[in-house]
Amino acid sequence: MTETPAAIELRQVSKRFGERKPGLLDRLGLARPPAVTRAVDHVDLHVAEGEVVGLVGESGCGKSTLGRLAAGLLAPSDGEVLVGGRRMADMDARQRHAARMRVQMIFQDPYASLNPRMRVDEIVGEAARIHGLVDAAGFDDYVCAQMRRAGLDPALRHRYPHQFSGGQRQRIGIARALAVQPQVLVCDEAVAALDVSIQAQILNLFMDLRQALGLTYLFISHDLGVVEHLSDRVVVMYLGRVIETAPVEELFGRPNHPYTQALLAEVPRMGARHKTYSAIQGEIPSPLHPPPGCHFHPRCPHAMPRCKVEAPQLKGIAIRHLSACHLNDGS
Amino acid sequence: MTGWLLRRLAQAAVVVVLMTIIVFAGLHAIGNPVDILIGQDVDQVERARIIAELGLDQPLWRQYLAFVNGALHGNLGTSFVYNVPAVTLILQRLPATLELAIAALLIAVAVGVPLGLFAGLFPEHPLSKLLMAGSIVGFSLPTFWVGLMLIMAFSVGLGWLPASGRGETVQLLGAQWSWPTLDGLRHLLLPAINLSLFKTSLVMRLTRANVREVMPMEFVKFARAKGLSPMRVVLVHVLRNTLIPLVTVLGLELGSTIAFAVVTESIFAWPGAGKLILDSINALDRPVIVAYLVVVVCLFVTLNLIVDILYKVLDPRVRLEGAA
Amino acid sequence: MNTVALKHESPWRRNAGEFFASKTAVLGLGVAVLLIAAALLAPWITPQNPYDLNQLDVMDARLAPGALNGEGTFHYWLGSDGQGRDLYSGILYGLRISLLVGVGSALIAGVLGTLLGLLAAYAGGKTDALIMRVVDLLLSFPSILVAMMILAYLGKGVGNVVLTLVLLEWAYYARTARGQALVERRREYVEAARCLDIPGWRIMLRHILPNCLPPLIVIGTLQIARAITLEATLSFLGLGVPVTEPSLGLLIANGYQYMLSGEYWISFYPGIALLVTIVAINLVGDRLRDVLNPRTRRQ
Amino acid sequence: QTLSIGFADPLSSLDPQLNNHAGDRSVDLHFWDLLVENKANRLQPGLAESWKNLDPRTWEFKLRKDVKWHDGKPFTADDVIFSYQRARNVPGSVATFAGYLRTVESVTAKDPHTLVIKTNIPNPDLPLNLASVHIVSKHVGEKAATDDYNAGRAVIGTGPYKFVSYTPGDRVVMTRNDAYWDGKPYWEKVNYRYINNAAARTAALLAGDVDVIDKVSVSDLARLKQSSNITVFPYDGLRVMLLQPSFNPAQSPYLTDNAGNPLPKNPLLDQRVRQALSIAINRKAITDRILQDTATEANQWMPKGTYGYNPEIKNIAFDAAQAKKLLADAGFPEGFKLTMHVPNDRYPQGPETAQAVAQFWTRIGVKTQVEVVPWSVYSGRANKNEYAMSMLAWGNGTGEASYALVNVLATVDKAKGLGASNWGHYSNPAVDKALAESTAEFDTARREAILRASAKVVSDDAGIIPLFHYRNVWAAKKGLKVTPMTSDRTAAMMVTRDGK
Amino acid sequence: MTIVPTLQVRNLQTHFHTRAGVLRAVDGVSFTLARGRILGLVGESGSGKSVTGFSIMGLVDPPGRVVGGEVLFQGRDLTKLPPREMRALQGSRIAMIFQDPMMTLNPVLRVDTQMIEAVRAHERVSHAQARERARDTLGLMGIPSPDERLLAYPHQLSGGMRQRVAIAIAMLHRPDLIIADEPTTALDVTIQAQILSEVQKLARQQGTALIWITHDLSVVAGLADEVAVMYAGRIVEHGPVDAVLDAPLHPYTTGLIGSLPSNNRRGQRLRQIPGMTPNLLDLPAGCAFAARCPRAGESCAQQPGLTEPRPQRLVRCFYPMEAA
Ligand SMILES: Nc1ncnc2c1ncn2[C@@H]1O[C@H](COP(=O)(O)OP(=O)(O)OP(=O)(O)O)[C@@H](O)[C@H]1O
Ligand SMILES: Nc1ncnc2c1ncn2[C@@H]1O[C@H](COP(=O)(O)OP(=O)(O)OP(=O)(O)O)[C@@H](O)[C@H]1O
Ligand SMILES: [Mg+2]
Ligand SMILES: [Mg+2]
Repeated sequence: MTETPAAIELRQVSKRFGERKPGLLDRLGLARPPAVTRAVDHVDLHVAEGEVVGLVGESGCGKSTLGRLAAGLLAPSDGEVLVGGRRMADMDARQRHAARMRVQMIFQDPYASLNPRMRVDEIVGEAARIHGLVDAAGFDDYVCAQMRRAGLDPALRHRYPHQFSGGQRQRIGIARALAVQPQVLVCDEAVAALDVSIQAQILNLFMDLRQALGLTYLFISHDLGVVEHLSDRVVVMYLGRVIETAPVEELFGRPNHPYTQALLAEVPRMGARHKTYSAIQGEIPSPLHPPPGCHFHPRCPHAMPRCKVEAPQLKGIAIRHLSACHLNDGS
Repeated sequence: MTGWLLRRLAQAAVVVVLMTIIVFAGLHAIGNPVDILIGQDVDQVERARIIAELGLDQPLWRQYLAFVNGALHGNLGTSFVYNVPAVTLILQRLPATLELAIAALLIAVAVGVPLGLFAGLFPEHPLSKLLMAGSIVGFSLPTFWVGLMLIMAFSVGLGWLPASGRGETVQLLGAQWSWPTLDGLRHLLLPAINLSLFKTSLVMRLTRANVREVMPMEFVKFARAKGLSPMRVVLVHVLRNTLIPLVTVLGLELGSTIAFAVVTESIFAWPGAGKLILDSINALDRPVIVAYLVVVVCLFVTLNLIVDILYKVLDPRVRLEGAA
Repeated sequence: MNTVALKHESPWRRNAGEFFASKTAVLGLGVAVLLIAAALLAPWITPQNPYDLNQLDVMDARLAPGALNGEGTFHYWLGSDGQGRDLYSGILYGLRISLLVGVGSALIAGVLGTLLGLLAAYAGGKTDALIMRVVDLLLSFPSILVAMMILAYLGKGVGNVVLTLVLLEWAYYARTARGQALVERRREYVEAARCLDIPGWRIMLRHILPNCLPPLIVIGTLQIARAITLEATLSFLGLGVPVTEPSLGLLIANGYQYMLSGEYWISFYPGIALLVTIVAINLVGDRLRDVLNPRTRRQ
Repeated sequence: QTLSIGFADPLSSLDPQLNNHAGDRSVDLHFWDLLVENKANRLQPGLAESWKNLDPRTWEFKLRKDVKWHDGKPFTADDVIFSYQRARNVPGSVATFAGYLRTVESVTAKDPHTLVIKTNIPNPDLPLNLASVHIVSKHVGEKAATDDYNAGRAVIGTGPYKFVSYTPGDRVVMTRNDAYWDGKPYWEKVNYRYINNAAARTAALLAGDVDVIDKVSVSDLARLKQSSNITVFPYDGLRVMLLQPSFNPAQSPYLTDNAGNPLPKNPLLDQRVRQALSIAINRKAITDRILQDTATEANQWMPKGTYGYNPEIKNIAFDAAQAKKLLADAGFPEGFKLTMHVPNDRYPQGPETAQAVAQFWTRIGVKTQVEVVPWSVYSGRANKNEYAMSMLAWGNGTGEASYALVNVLATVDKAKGLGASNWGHYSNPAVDKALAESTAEFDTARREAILRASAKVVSDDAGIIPLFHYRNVWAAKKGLKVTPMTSDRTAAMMVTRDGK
Repeated sequence: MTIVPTLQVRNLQTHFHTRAGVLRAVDGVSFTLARGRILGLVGESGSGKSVTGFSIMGLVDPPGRVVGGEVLFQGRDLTKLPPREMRALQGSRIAMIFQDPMMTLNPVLRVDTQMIEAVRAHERVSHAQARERARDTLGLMGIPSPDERLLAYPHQLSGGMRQRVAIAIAMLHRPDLIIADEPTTALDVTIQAQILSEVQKLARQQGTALIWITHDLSVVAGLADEVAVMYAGRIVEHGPVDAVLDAPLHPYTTGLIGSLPSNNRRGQRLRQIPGMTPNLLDLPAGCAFAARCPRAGESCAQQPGLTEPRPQRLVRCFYPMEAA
């Protein structure tokens, strides 16, 4: 199904939280079995070079976890992560370092993601400096260049983060990531904390950088409007599983999975005035105790008996359009 | 819960074992109890007999093993000085220290919390500033100094309260307690105040800091937005959240108060365990020291358990599993 | 310090600005500086070296404030103690020792405790459990016993008192540092640093440590005060510094026995000096806490 | 008619034969009697009406016939026999009384009220020795262990007071024994309270918590004297404050030249140096300024008027110039450095005294450092002769000179139990010889002459440096009178109402 | 006869007296809101939306203070009301919902405690009755098994659930005015829809007036009847929602609408407002938006007044956009 080489690829990756090695107490049956969260459950993800992939889904469905797995910040419980076509697990220390540099992350909270006690030039240049991308003499120029590229005035490089506005801080975060010359940016809710006018500026910056540097993006957001605007392809997650993926027009034009449909229906739009909102039915299940079968069945208007027992597989339903729903089998 | 409890107990056991080893080695370094204990004019034969009787002729590791063996059979040794089982001795004295420590803590809470609350709610009020400055005094005056001042003022000067000792006691749950009698309370008051001084300052400052931390929280504003009376906002919403860190600190403080009431006990001639341990250290009465520390550690463990459970009661967010 | 940096408002400068906005804190700082200066200059501004037995005379013991000394060369403005030591001189010299003991032990304990606390937070697992159990162990030990053991191993002296205090105190720092580091470790900026493949030790020291400092500084000022009073208590129990070179605490402890007899000045003036010192340090510490605590400050 | 006493010395047990500790013995005085009593430094009849030597190794004691135990049973010689057996062998005893019975070979009863004691060597001091061992009852004691005494069950004595209660670490309460053989005791009820801290004792007296306190702190004396409702009772005591120079020939870190390097030879081995140190001390200044008249200057180890005191020994004159000269003669014109050790928690005003001494020595060029250590550390180290100069407050409990001779001045001989407190390891053949002679001498006058001579020898040799004799100070509410009884013990029997 | 509008705000001014100077967070805000109407209050971060809400509620904390203007609630001026009477209105007639559902409920109190106290703060009813009321209101919010939820602690509920509890508390007394301060920003679209449906029902069925504070114009589009745009403490444009969104008059409103991704072509650069949010401590003398405004001219050095170029349309600009 893939033609272009993958910048990052996840194969049957799972991440479980709260697992622990069974200790003496467990063996004696004294300890309570650990509560395991299956944050990411057998996910395949392929991000081609130069592609922008949007990742959507409701809160707690495992988007951030997936992003961290892709950025190498978390090790998968199962499955494998490939960067530049090679498995992380097979790499030696140097290659792994290079791979980690290739994939950088932009964080949601522009306040928490900058160390309040470091100056901007240190924040931006530290990694480049200690990884030998630049020497002491060239440091200042290098930092200035990175800042300029992220749309910041280099004259401010000796300031501390608290002296900047939210939008500027987000730019510092971007400059920091760019300073190690990555090829892939994982943006986890990178604009969620910003208000509309600033959000527009940052989104524009992302698009400019994509053009200038040929960057690849994994763009995580729950704002469908933003994802629609930016992405080439969209992946929809529900409770740790990918339930649908398709090129952006295809997905927004012809959503296949009932969950995707519900999601799109609720997106507030400028055009929809004096709407009458309706309550959703069913409860949002907890990732600690996901329902059996298709995770969405308690909320699904089309649920069938089969949905309660058998988890549907992702299946191609159109060109580059995959969906995991039993309804597709029937037709 | 069971697992957590077992883990805690196992850890405590390790701590106890470690501590006994350290105490054995440490006391060995300080001096030979023989030199202090055995009368100066005791002849060589007698001396050897006594040393052998106390088991001090054995190499240290053997003495330790003998102790461990005894401990496993529930016997922590017999005091060199008093010739009484060390545990008996400690349990005789501990109630006095316990009631002193608890009284001190109660005073600290009864005085410190309201004052701290006031200082936290009205940080700019002159009285608050005075309280804060005053609390530093509570921190910085040495206990022994304050103790004597209290005696001078309230016993010698005004003659209101007795200067020393424990008053009338009542037998309760197999121990002597002085709080059920008026005379007992009168004797308890001064030393308890003395011991509580530091703690009162601590509680006051802690309460103030916590109140100042909780006050700007959104939920306090929300409580006010519900139209609740300021009284209820403070007493239910603010105080409840303030208490949680306080409980942790106080739990630890009670432990250290029990362990370190030495100075107060010595000034007020309070027949507690602190005085006993000080005397025992001076006499290198190892069985008492070791037994005392074992008891104190057990007390600490119990207290920590209680604190954790209280914590859980006060703060539903804490899960015991996570606390281990 | 970089000059360019100073032109912009660094956190340091901003904190300094906010610090100086409080009159009490400035007063505290002023008094603290004055006391430190007086202590440092003691040999030049006192009539007597109270540590030189040659200059003391028992015949002058327990003279009331204002009395003339035996040779008629100077007045005991604050009286003399049981050895004929001029209390004014004794206080300034004693302050030196007390500050040395207090600040010295707080500093050493601070560095040691912080590093061990960070190590515990960073390494986690067994190392963490080990360090924290040692902390528990230490906190449950009666200080006197610890002091006596050290005394037995190493003999007496200022150095050993400092060592004792360090041993008694580092646990507080370790506990705080670990707690704070565990909180900080979850912050996004740490994740960002990890993403940039910055080595763990560097994240700990360069990124996390500076953000753990505010509570540690507060503990530090408290611990300085604690160390000074603890030293006084150790002196009271006869475990402090050498008697011929008394600290403030020892002066108080020695004078304590004269409290009932009316020769109040022997422990009263050193007591006041101790009180003023600790209050000054605490005023500074209090303000530092307020200034450094991001929660009591908006934007 | 209740009397409350605040006493200073810790109490280890109510078992009168467990430990020979000061506190224990004070309490024991109330419940138990002795065969022979040593009151006001004279031997007086106790449970024994009279005694005599049948031969140098055989003694006969006539016992009182009118004595009853607290439970009403009569007192007989069997009780004494049992007591002396038990005293030698109390389980868990550390400061045992066995030493007093060391020379006793056998104890037999000729009849219920005649006791015969045989000794293994001639021992003129036997009655004195027996004045320290309390007599317990056989019928109770046979079945009793230390625990039973602590619980009060076995406290069935012949003494003036009966047991009521005992709270360890706090107090002993007793009530009058109306049937006491030596007359009805004065106080109906006695509350005997342990208040270890000197200031606390004073405060307790001032606050009216107690009626009498012992071991009044020097510094509180002035205040108590001023107080209108308190009377102070200072009495000359038997305790002497000594400095013991070390005679250890090895190098010591505590004896260095002025640059701080250890001296090759111990300067204290030189009599002139010791002499210099002794005369450099202004003893009057110390008793005046430090002890505030709670002590008298000492020139030998026995106080004036006691058995063995040598009136020919002149007061040691304070003479710094002469001291300097002696030092120069000994080869130390510039002096040297010395570290003196003192226990902090043992001797009243010990550290203060040491500092004052250090001042005097520093003035003659012996730069002296005082190190104060707790008794637990001090006793072991001093005992091993590790210190260059140690301080000892020796209580001449027996009231005569040979006690110190045996323990403080005789050449150290562990096997024979000699020199147990001779921390400096002083050794003088003349002293040892005198001791040996005196031990076998039954004639008191000749014996005293020997003791006096040895005092002179030690004094000339400056083998120890005596400083002062402590006074024992009690304080009581106005209207009460305290008369000392035995040594510095404190007991309710010592307290009467004024004018009675 | 005239119907008294639920809320009339006239020239409201709320200032913060900070160390760096006086911060005019709300500077002359006026608007009127009739029964059952929903007003969307939009503007960028820091423009004073929340402070406006708090000023109406009487919940501005020091160093902030309402320094001028009036807030007429059903004809009564709230700014002049004594605290006691104000408390009687808070939570019963006027209620507020806060932004962050995680922070608005007291973490250590159970849901029932927090709801029942809100009921009993305003009505003399028994505990049981109050509980019943709480349960019914939770049910109204679409919360399944409300009896169980009442016994839960906030941390046991999901974000959406908590926000619904907070809203239920606001609605307990069927208030006449609800101020909702970005209550759905932190929530998913599906849950947001749920909450929007609840408030909408309330406005339609109970006649409750609603102020919906947000910076998301698309939410306002679907929900509100009218919209007010704030910039730097002032309302710069006010009018019916259709009119304002379709034909904005103020250049700032235009920019705001233009920067929404849905109003741009996919994959193209977004239209953005140049420059940065102004510093409220250091505002220019004239129009605060002038520095970022493509249409700014000379007059903008002066403070523009609020004009009504068209019926029901208010705008604060010298050069308003022409309606197409
Ligand atoms: N370190 C962790 N330990 C335990 N559970 C975790 C951890 N990190 C995440 N989880 C759990 O894993 C699940 C997925 O979390 P994740 O943060 O990936 O969700 P998300 O889709 O990014 O949500 P949001 O939109 O709220 O950011 C959640 O239930 C979360 O509670
Ligand atoms: N307690 C305070 N002390 C000082 N300034 C304050 C305080 N509270 C608010 N402000 C200031 O008032 C101004 C308006 O704040 P407000 O919270 O109303 O903004 P907002 O429009 O609600 O923004 P957001 O969308 O970020 O919530 C801001 O500039 C803010 O800095
Ligand atoms: Mg996330
Ligand atoms: Mg807001």
